Amino acid sequence: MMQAIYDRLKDRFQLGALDVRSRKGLAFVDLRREFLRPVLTELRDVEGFTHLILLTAVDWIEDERFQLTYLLNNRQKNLDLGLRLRLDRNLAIGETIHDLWPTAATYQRELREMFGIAFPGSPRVDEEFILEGWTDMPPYRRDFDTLAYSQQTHADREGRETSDPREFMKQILYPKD
Amino acid sequence: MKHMDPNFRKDTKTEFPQREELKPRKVTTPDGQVIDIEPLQDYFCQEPPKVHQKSYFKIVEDFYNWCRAESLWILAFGTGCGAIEMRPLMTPRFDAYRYGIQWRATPRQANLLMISGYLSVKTLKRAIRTYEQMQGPKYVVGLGSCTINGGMYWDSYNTIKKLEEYLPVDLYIAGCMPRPEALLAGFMELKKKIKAGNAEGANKYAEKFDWYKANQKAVIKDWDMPDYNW
Amino acid sequence: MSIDWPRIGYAALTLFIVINYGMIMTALVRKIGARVSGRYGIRIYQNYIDLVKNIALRSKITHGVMYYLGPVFRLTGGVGLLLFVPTIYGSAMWSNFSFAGDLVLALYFVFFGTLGMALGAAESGHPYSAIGITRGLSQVTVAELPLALAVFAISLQYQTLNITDIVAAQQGGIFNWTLFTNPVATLAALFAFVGTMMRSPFDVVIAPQEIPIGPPTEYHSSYLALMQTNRVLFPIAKTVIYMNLFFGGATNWFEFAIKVFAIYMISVLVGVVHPRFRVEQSITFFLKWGLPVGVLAILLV
Amino acid sequence: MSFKDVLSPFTAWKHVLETPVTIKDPLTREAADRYRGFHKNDIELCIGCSSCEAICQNAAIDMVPVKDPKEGDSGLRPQIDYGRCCWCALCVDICMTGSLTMSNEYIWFDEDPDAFRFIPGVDAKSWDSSEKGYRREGGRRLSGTERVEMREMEPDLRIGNFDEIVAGYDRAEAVLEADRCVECGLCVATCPAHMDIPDYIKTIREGDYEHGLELLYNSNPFSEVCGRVCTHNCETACAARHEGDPIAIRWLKRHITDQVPYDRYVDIVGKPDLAKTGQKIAIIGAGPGGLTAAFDLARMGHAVTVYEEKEKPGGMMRYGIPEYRLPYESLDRDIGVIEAMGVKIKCGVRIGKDISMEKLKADNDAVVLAIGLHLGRSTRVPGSESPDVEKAVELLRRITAGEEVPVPKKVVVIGGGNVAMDIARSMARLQKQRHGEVGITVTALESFDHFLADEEEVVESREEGIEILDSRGPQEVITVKSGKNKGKVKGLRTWRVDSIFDEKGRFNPHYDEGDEMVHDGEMVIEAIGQVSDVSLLGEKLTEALEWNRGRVKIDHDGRTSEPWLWAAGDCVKGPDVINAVADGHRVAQSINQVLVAMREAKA
Repeated sequence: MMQAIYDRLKDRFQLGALDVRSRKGLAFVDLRREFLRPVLTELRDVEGFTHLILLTAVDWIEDERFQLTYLLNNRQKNLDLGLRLRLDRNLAIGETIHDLWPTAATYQRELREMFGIAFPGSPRVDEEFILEGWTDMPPYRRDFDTLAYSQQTHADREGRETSDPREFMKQILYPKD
Repeated sequence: MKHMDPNFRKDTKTEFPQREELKPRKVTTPDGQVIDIEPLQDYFCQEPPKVHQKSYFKIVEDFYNWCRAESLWILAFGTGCGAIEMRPLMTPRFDAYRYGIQWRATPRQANLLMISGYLSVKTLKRAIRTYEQMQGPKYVVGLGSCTINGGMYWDSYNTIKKLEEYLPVDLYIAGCMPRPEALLAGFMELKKKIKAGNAEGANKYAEKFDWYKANQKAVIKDWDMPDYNW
Repeated sequence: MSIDWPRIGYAALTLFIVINYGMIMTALVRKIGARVSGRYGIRIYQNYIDLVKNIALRSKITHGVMYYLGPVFRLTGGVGLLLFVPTIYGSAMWSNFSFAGDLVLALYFVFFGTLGMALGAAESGHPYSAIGITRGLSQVTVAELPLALAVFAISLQYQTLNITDIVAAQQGGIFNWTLFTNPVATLAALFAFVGTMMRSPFDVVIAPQEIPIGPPTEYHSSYLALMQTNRVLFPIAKTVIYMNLFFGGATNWFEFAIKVFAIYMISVLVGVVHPRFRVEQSITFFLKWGLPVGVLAILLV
Repeated sequence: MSFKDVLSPFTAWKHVLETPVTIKDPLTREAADRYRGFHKNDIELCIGCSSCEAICQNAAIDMVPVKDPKEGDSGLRPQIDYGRCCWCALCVDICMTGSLTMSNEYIWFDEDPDAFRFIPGVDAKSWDSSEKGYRREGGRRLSGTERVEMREMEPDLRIGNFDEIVAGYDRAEAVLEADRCVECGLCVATCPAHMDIPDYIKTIREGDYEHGLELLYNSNPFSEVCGRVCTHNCETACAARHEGDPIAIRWLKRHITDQVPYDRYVDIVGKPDLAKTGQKIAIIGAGPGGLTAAFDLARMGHAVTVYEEKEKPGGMMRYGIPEYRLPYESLDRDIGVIEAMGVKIKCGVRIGKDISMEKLKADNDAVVLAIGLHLGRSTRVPGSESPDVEKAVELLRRITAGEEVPVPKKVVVIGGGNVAMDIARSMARLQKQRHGEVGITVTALESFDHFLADEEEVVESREEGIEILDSRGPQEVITVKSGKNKGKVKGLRTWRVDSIFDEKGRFNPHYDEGDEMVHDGEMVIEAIGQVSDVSLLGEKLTEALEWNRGRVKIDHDGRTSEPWLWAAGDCVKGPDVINAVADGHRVAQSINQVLVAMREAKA
């Protein structure tokens, strides 16, 4: 079923290969940016993917890319289709789809705050979402080291000290080595 | 042990801009007057908390303390996951009411603030306001690992680790989360402490007010409230 | 007019007895309620401890004059209601300041506390207080309607507005009670009774989790202690009216204790097992059931 | 809303007279038998391996010193921070000894937030004696308990030749075995050369063999050799030993060397890129100790020459260890790497004869004595002077050198160590080739309970048809008293050993003379220990040096009482390759320090 949908869309929108490694009824496909809106519209209005389950991002810091995943659901046929879109990490500007699904505005607000991906035109996108008074880099970016930040902000309780068995044993058993 | 980037430095330079609605501004009233409004000054009380003396007669204070201990009103504000452990206490299974422990829905009427687990910076702000709205003598109990040293959220960018730096804590109860029985045992200990006249957290807070405020402001960057919220 | 000093003393004594009775009885009622839900419930003397604890709080903040007067008004409502209603029939000592038109005054006092409370709570500036007051006033207004109609009906029936006279007319046997002579009016009044006792299903006013406690959200320490006192006094004063109007009054303190408890239990009986109505639900309920019964009572007289 | 809806709630009133469901006394209520409450630790069972610390997701566990470490016990014990713990019990699940458990106690409150840190088992707690609480169920372990079996050549196939017996792990087997390692590092300190065992095992898991090889040669230039014949002290310290088989560290090391093509070795190990220091060092003896020192010193930029008396380098590794355990090819590969570092090895040069000690001293900045133990010791029982009585080390050397050795049909070996097994199994192979059958009897002084040889050696020897007798004390080599074969050995007479040491722990065997046996054999081989051939030192130097019970006395770093002379390896320390390697490192380090100081003094 998924394959049929894919075949109908693939050539018109130059989709990447259909990735069906996950469970049955769930597939992912890569697509290019200029086709995002037409594909989403087509899927929603023609193919019955009426529900945007989530919109989330992955930080592929090694490739200098953000990957946006639009996960859609077709309730009638019990199908889930994920559209994957890659953005330049240094110029992270996505395209808002709040007019297709109003709920996307919330996801986009979250992505703006947690990943620093801009969505020009999305309602209230620049307002604070979860964080309050956040001035550092967006915390879901992978170059944000949460442990280091935590230790620089919220000091550990004192009196914690640990020894590595191999070093400790070496020093005691072979003090001169 | 989790990997940590030794070169990571948090941004300590950027100041969080004051919120628009808190900036001083001029407002035209319906009858045409133009008045200055400075929200932080006008909307809130600016008076720091005072140290309150004990009753002059020891026997009276002892009696009061006994009553305070036997009428422990807890604020029903679930700050973290431990809130779920208080429900069995309210309900028939453990029925804490028989020990004089009751839950109140408003900080004004509560004497005991339970910090029931992790406190994100955002919740900390609410907890501080809540605590300051409570009437003394008031008590704070920290539940579980998170309040002691960060617990599961030890590496979180947004969760505080040591509760006693922000609020005067009377008692910690270990667990993740502590079971209702452990909570009850903790309450009994707190009662003993109150009866002995040692639960003077509110006065401690007033005495070390500047220290507490400095700690609070070190983590709450958008301090959009007055220093003292009664 | 000469001041009748002993009468004032007796009234104060009445107040004292009723408050203590209320302290114990409400605790007992809470214990019963707890038993129904399978708990042990609070200790029987818990109310006293809570009261002392609240008085003993060290810090008290105020929101202004009306805020301060709110609980005073509220307590005045309760005290006033009690003092103008004969507590024990046939006893000069315990008849307080009962007089010829006291029924009208009593009805006024039923409302008085609520209004005072509304003013005080409003001054605290807390939005939940405002919500609670709105809910409270609208619900109380509708809930008291059947009572007003029932009172109208029995004053027609007994041709008097003096409570003592109404009690007197019911003496001489259980079947002389208004309960049996005018069951429809009694039923109408009971609608109002259950509706104004601040118990489920009609306690959305104080909905503790939703609008923290409602009107008294901002009240604490001594203010709260005053309100607590009223909270044990006022329902009993109100129950006394119902007792006098519909259940033949009481001729001694023992009868008083039994009857008040029994009548009080009517609201408890409903309250501890029913979930809460929303405001519009309870208004609809009173308009649909309470009001017709009240009208019917008048018509039947 | 029907009438029934209004009335039905009233049925709840029936509870009013029932006993409440409330728990009467919740404060003394015991938790479930397997509740995950506060931690307990059996402090004697615990080995301080830190697996609990490593697995803890909340960084709740610190390892703190509690006692002095001993072999296989780091002396550290876990300290748990209840400001972190979330009672997931992963630490209990991973615990390698099963010492860490949980009680079902769960009530702990304190005013002081710093009080919630404690060392279970050390800081006394009320729940220490609790019998209930969470612990690992039966055999359930997060890490596997059984070692992946090593494939070996069948006895009947291997007995007729000197081919290598052990096949080595393939990749799948090695990963399976490597997965069992918890990376605690107890083995590191136990290994004399402190090899980075957990790290190179990790490279197997990750498939990064080249990095693995780099790690190996960082600390041991004889990794190929040690991958086959190491005495693997590490495995006796392995945390996995406590509830299963220890990790096959030796085989994993060999696996890494097997996986990397030899022509990559030198690149990976890396030639020294330091400027030459111009300082010269002579090393006497091309065994593991000497060559390791040479390897290190060459990598430090010194010019190193190794003098070896025998035809080929390798010392005891070549002339003591039979080929079926250590193929010469493997040894040559390791020596090849060492030579690639710029070490010159001069074979067939005997110091004292071809070059004098004085000349060495004069030509070099430092000299290392690494001459090993190449002379066999004799039992000195009657008849042991017979020409048919051989010494094991001597015989092994001749076999390696390809010399003709007599191979009688029946041979008796005296000794119970690995050398005894080596010579017995080597002779067995020769016998099989020559006569088609094996006729070897090994008589060991020790009982099987205190046997010196490795158990696998004993097992394999038996598989190859060798008879091993324990607790036999040699009394006399029986020779033919008359006739054509007069003087020829015909057997060994032994008595049963009651005890070997006296009460004071001195060697003083006590025999049961009633239990006498005569083992037939035309040859008796003594394998009861070796001594150094120190004759090359010359009289003057022997006089000058300080000695310690027949061995040259050295300080911690291997330096003798003569400041220019260091000594390393078997001749001064323990009798195995890895100790010699460790010695080599130590000596090289010490020499380098001295040489650097000399350079600085000059400059």
